[in-house]
Amino acid sequence: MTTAVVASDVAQQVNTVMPGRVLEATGSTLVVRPVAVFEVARWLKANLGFDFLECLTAVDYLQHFEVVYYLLSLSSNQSLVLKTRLQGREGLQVPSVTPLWQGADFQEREAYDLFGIQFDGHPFMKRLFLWEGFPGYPLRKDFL
Amino acid sequence: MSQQQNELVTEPVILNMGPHHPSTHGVFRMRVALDGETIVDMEPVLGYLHRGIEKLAEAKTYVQVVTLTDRQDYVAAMTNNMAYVMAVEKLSGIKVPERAEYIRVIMAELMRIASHLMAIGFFLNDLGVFQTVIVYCFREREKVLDLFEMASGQRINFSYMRPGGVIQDLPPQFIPQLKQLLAELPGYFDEYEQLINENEIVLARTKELGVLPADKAINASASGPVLRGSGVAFDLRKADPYSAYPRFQFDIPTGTRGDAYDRYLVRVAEMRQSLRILQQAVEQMPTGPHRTRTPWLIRPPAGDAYAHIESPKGVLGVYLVSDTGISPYRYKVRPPSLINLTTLRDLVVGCKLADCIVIFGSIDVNMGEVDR
Amino acid sequence: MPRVWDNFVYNWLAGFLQDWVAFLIMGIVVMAIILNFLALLVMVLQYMDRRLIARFQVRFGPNRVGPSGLLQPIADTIKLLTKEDLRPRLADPLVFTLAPLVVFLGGTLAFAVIPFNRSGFLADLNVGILYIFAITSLGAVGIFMAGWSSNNKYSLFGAMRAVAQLVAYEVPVVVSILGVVLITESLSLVDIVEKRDIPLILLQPLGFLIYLAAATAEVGRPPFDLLEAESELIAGYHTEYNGMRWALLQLGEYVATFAVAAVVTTLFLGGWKGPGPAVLGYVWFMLKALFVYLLILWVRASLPRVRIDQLMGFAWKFLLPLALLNVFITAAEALMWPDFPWLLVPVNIAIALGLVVLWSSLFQLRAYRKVEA
Amino acid sequence: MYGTGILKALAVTFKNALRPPFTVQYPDEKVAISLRFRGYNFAWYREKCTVCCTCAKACPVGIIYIVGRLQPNNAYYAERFEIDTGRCLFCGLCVESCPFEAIYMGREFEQAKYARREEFIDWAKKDGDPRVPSSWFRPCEEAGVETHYLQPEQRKVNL
Repeated sequence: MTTAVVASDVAQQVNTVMPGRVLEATGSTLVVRPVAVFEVARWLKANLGFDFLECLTAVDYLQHFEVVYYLLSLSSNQSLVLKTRLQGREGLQVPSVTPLWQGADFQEREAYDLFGIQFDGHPFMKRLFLWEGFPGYPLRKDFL
Repeated sequence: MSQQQNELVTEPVILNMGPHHPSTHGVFRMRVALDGETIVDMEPVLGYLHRGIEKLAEAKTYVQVVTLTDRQDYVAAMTNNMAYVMAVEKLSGIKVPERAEYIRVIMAELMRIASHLMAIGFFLNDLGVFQTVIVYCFREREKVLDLFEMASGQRINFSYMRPGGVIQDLPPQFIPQLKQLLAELPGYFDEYEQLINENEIVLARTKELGVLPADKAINASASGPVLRGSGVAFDLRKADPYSAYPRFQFDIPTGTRGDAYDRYLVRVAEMRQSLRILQQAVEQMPTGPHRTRTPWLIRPPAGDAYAHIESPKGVLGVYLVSDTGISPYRYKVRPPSLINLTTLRDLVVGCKLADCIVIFGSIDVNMGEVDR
Repeated sequence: MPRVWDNFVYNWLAGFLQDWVAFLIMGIVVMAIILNFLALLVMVLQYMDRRLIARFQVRFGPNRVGPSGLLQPIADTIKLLTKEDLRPRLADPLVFTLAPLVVFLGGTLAFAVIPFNRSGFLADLNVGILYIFAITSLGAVGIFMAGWSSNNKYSLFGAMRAVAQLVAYEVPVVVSILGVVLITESLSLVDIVEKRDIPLILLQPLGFLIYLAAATAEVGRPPFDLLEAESELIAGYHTEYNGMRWALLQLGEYVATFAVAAVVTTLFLGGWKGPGPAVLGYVWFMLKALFVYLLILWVRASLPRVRIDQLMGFAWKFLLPLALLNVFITAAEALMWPDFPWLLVPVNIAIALGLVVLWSSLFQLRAYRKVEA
Repeated sequence: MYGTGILKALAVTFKNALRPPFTVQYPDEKVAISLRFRGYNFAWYREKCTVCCTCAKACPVGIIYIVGRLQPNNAYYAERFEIDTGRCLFCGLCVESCPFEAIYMGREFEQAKYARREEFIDWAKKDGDPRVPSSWFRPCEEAGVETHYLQPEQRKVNL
């Protein structure tokens, strides 16, 4: 059975190494600052063994966008949800985790394609499903 | 004239394989740069089957979305249904009766057999046994689909599962016919193995081809037979048992080298394990209701839920966000086919043109699921 | 040696015409007979192809047009004849149009020297075998023309593969039948059949296997159908063809395959020989040739395609050395026992089996080796 | 090794060539259809329908058109009950949602028509027509049925 890691414990550990990165820790969900996503993810991968990025997605909450990472550790069979919140609707940027997990490649491109979130450091940030020049980002709530 | 280049300057040929190509399993397009017959670069171009299922789901009620999930991986619709209804149940706290769990497991395992049969058939098709093996595979798949038709009324787009159980109990003739099928199938699997496993040409074409090392497979979030072919015994049915799976005995077949041949072997072995699970499920089948009563318009509490199952092609996840409305606020699928494709470029570069098709076939993607 | 037209018609014509005019008239008549026979034969072959492949695939095959679908090839022909004639705008018009003819010609001309019966042949060249190998290679020129002129990358790949395949497989094909020539001491196909009483497959089992494999590859039948590899190259060299031109290409392919079957029959299976009156020779020949064709078909239904580098390796590293060994062994036998006693049959079969096993343990179709970019 | 694998493969195809074909000659011969088949030609019963339009609301693609009229006895009468089967998913949600069991899935599958508009079925105008109801989500229809599969009538097949 995959056990969900207690996020507050992880938050404490992260805070001792990199203070000020974690915004919130409820249940197994760790919410971090957008700029710190890559650092925290790297730390999680290196120290807690989260080697499997199961799912990466974004949600449009109108006031903010939420990027959700479902991390899984195959060795210790643990899971953790990493979230980050992007304020505003234009010029959204979040560091890419593709250098850490290759599996994020297509998922980040998909999020860029459908939500318009730029992933800094992604090697090939191009729309995945829609063609270049498609007007708007379809999965946003204001796209009709 | 004196400074003529004495070496022949060649430039790579750009070949668009797909979207209309006999062996791109739908509308996949590979933009291949070729140096002679050798591939020097490859870029997958997706989106030819993009129907915006995730956007459509935001305008449908929770029950209506079940009909959309059928259309993601249209070769394995039952598992799509299952992942979705499990996410809804997780989100709204609906309990599922025991019998419904067993029915779901039976359906999911039959679906795995049907999907793997098609994967093997098309894999051999890509290798060049034009249509022979696929017709054999379809013969067996038809029998599985007959069972599905018996229970759910349709052969491809089942819409059989509902939040809280399954739509209708199994018909009385289902179990006897399933038992008969369970007795027949191993013989057919033996036949495939006789046809394929030792065939020198198949071995020469697929062994050591498209080798995906275990660490790379994990890093690329590969799942399903692709990951297990690389030797990682990761199966959500064991790692994170859901539904009635904790009650069944089965093994996780793994490969050793991570090549195309191993992926094929893992698929055949998985079908045999599915038969084992089905056998146990039929024996233990409890009686009782097949569905808890749920309202027609489900209004889950606000929040999000992520449910994942082991679909035939890998880890199929569904991420649902609710805003207490009657339709999902956000419906996201983690499509195993799309994410297994991540490493395709690395596997293909440096191979021959013919191998490119074989590697792609060994990954077994479904374009309906890739593009959604 | 009596020719097929040395009959009363010829004698009657020669009675009041110049000798050469009678010769010419009869030649043209027999040629027309053979050409029409081939065109009809392709219909039969195509029907047989589809029905038998369907049986191997547990299906029915065409069974709607006429009794048991026998008229299906005619319906197909009518459909192909009435199809719109399309040519890609950027294709080379002349070459594009000529290519199907060349392909068809290559297969057809081989039948000039194939003896269907004791006197049932158009010409008995004293270098008949050489003629056949020279003329069947013409088909590859047609295929290359088709692929090159189509202005399509898939076609081009198919054409390139066809040429590479031809160059590689012509060598084992020719070397493998040297054994037959050594035994029969003749290059004429009629002499080869006449010379020995037993089918030469018994004396030349290894040569038979090599010839069958190499000739299958030369005409591009599965598992060596790389020139039109459906799962990779869509349709290879005939991707851009349709209608009657495509039909001609298909015709050429079927005729070439049947030519292989006919040559195998002539060289290794004793040609027209069989019990019964002399007229039955035609029947025996056709039965044997169709049996060989069935073998090729069966392989097509069961085996996957090899890769291009494996194909080349198979020709140069497997077939050619074995063919050379076969020539040496046969030459030694011809020196020691020039009349080839029956005792050599089991010996040769044992030698063939031993060599195949030995060589396949030495040689393996090269598994995958990745090219570092 | 030594070509034995190839011979084995040839043996398998030969064995299969001796088996009877498993395909079906469609227009002459039809496969048996499950009693629960979710198919074409919905069965709708006027006497049960109260024009509540639940089916129209449940339909994911919105292809059910209903026009009702209030009768003097305070019951609704369906003047039109149309289903555009050309766009139908055959998901069966209309059947599932109907509180009065007035609509059933059909058990036919030969749906081809010459024009799009012919795909509209107006059951309100076809009151007397025979209906082939499916037992999908209507388990009462399955009671007492011996076999779950129904054999359609077969014609002689020319093989």
